[in-house]
Amino acid sequence: MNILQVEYLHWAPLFWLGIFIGLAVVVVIIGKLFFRNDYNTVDQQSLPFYSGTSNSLLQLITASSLYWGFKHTLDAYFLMIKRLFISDVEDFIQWFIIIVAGMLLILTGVLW
Amino acid sequence: MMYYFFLVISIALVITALLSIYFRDLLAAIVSYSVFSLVLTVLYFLLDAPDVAIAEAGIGAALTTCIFVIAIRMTRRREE
Amino acid sequence: MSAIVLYVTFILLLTIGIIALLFKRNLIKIVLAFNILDSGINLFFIALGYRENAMAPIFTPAPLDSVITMVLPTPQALILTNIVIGFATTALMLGVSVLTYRNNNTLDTRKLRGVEEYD
Amino acid sequence: MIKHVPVLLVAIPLLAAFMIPMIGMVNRTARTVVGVIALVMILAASYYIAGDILVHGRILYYMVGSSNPEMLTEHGLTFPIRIGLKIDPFSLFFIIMTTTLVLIFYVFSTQYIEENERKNYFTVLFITMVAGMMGLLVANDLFTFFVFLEILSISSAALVAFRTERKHPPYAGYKYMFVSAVATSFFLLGVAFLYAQYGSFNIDYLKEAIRGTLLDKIAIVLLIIPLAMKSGVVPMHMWIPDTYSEAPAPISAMVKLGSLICLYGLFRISFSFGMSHAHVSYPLGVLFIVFGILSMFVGVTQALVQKDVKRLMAFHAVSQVGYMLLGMGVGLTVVKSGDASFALFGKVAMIGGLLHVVNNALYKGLLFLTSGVMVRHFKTRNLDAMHGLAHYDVFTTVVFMIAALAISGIPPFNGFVSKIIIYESVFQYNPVLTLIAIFVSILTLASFMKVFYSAFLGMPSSRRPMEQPVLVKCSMFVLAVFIVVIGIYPQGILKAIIEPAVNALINF
Amino acid sequence: MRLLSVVAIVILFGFLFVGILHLHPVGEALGNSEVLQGRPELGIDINGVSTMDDYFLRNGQIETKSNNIVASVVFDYRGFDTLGEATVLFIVVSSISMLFFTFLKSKSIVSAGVPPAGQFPKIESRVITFGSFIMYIMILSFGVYLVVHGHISPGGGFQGGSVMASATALLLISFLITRHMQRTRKIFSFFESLGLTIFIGLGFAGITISFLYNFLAHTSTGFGRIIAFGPNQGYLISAGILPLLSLAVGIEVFFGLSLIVVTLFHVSGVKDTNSLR
Repeated sequence: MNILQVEYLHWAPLFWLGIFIGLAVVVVIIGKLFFRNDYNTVDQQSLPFYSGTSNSLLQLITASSLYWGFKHTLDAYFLMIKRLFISDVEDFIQWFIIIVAGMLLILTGVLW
Repeated sequence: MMYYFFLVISIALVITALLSIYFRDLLAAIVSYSVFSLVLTVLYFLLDAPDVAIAEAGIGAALTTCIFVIAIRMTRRREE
Repeated sequence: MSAIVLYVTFILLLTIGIIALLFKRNLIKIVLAFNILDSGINLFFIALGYRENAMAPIFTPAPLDSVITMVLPTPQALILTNIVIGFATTALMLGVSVLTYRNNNTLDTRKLRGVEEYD
Repeated sequence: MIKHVPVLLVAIPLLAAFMIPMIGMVNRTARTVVGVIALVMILAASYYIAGDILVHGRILYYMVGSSNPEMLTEHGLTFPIRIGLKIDPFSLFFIIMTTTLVLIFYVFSTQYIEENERKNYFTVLFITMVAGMMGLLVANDLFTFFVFLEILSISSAALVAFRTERKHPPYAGYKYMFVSAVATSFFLLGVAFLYAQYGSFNIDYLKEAIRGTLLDKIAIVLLIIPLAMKSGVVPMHMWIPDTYSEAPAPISAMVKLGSLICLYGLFRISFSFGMSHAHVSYPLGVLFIVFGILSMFVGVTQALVQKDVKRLMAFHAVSQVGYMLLGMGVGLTVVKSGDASFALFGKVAMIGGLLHVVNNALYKGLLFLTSGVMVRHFKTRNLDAMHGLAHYDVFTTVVFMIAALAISGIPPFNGFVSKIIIYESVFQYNPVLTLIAIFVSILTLASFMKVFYSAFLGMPSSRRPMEQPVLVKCSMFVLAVFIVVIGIYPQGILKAIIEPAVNALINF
Repeated sequence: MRLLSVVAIVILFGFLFVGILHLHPVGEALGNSEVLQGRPELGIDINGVSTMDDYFLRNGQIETKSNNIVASVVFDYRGFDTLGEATVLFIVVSSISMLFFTFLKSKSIVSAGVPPAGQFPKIESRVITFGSFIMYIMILSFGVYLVVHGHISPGGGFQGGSVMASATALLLISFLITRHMQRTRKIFSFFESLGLTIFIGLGFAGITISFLYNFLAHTSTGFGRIIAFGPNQGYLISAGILPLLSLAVGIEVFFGLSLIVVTLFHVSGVKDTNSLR
């Protein structure tokens, strides 16, 4: 039994590694050939283009605003999670007792 | 005969346990726990476990109470 | 036979401990509740090894009868271990709660409520 | 000497731990070296027995204190009377993983934790923690298991509260100790129920004797759920982010390893007691799958919205446990079904789950170590305040990239291998589970993109760059090498260690 | 949520109640309840032995030469657990020292062990000091008796050690100990490590046969002297390595527990310089 014999491809990591290295070499060569070496690192070219603003504070998007759309969409879910797991000491034992009781009911077959 | 001993001691155990949970004054609760431990010691002795009884008397009744009192002294006496 | 009162006491102590863990909010009181819960389990172990009209498993004071009965020794040995472990747990928890009080100036779990992970 | 290895694995760290306070009074370097020697000795011992166990299929038994320690029962009895230790391929797999990783974390901590008199106690607790892990792994006796669980818990709790001068760590230590105390108390209750019926603590003996009565089922629940709580299964997971994030970085990795070892206990107990009857093993397996799916999903969605880098990684620790539970749960569900489904995919799922254990330990440890470096550089755990580490510290950047790509299941690294094995095998059980698992993997990648983006990219910070000590770099490098090697050549570890481990678990 | 947890408690309670009805009744523990006597000397007898405890009761005295079967279970049959348990105590002592490190290094002692005014009155009269000292010696000797006679009568390392440690609390009341705090802690810490090292050293001493092997019990002189089996008075020098292990554990438990209490008491009187408040 070859457990890594996947249905559509054979897992040959060295092959894939070779492809990765080859691609990297190709990218480096293309970069050396076609892109300019005298790329200006002093003036505004090095800074990220940010919708035309020149305010340097806005050039960094903070981590907490990175997936705001995702968060906003799933607001109901996150509020439920926050209400369920309040991360108190009594919260731990509460869930523990509930799970123990539920497992007892399921495993001993009282429910069916 | 032993049954009545067990009954009385069990009632005493439950009462002292309830009291030590009930008191909002932590010092009172701990004294109650100390009594609980002593009663438990007697019960262990009646259950023919003298080794456990000695250990419970030394650790449960004396030392646990001691460190609880010290901890209360470093914090505050009443539950808020 | 009717000494089932010991098992019932164990269940009552366990339930008292759990209820106190659930509804008490003082850190030191929680440690106390743990001790009660642990005592309940210790009592259960000792009650498991009890025999009526027997004697402690020590030969020194035993009568010179032809047949003597003794209670089981293993639960007693285990409970000796568990009592010391319980004391160790208690000491550590009390030490940490003292430090918590020093850093936060409260022992109430509601006031110590942790980091708000989602806003 | 090979027959004494099971007890030496526990006794050598304990001896070192007992001597360290006396040595530490004299010389601090000697104290560190004694710790290294003890850890290297158990590492060598574990590799020394590996060949014998894996190749020849020998199982090491050891009865502590018996006149013939390899004989299971004495004087013609039918049951063991002493404490039994046992090393079979399943525990050997965990032992090798633990001894290797623990040495790496110890080397990391020698230069990461600042040197003062307090480090004596740190070293003592670290070594006793290792002894607790080893005791858990070799124990074949439920009460010994309990005692070493307590050793592991108490030393971990004290180490979690190591930085007592800060605001939150003492309460985090309290939480850890609370969870451990709940878990161990109920575990002992389960042991009591089994002892009451069969009069023994030996796992092998109990496995033969167990009859599947009501009391047995209560006992199994009381044994399994505490261990599930200790390994952080949703919905009992909220203590994990609270404690992992407050501990120093090597301790976070060690505590993570400890919870994986609790997972070992969970698998061992559920496979030995639950497998005797199909009406226990099937619902148990289904519950494993449900818990696994819940852990994966809730863990990763909560991780995605974190701002605190260590909390984010701790939530990923929850999420990754779900994969292992999923793989092992599928195996447990079909193991007693009687048809060909076990040979078809159940065993492969279990292999994937076990491979994920070691992969997870590797990259999760590496991530925690890099997070320690990040936190030390930026003096904060808030991702919003971090930017531009890649400008100074190329080594940490590369290492973090390797770990992050591995945890997200990107091909050249080890995470991909175990994940694709789990996907392939679980797909044949139920395709929906695979879809959820892939979705969770995508979310994992998204959240690590966030960490990489905010901590490593961006403007260079004005803070002076700090050169990492050489041992810190070395330990991180070794972990990264392990990740890459297992990713490129997984067949070796699969054939040599994990397949015998799964066979031992099934025929246990 | 709260309601659900209450329901869960009720379910757990119900299951445990049904469970104990399925257990054997109290007072009729498993196994063969008779401990036979007058059997042929020096032979392990497994006739009718059906459980582990039966074996201990029937043959523990022969095999370990100790009259106290609990001691032989604690130190011989389950000695590894005892090692682990002594380790737990050691860990807690280290943890407390680590957690209160800044307190212990602090020079600003409010009052050596004496609480700030208004909490407890300062009791330091000669009667209390002298009386508690006398009591200390008496309790200490009782503890030593328990440790030394652990294999003959009820007692042993843990029990004697804990009794002795409870005497330390008396010294704290009389403020005899807090005046020499640093020295006391160092001495206690040293003896604690020493006790543990003796324990594990005795374990390693028998490693040619097995770890924690009771090698002395199989000689016929000294600690392995042949005792009369069945009810008897017992000898102080018997039972193999059990008295030595008991002594080591007694030292460890006494100094470990005392160190916990003493450290906490010392800390409670010290103002921490590193405080956040």
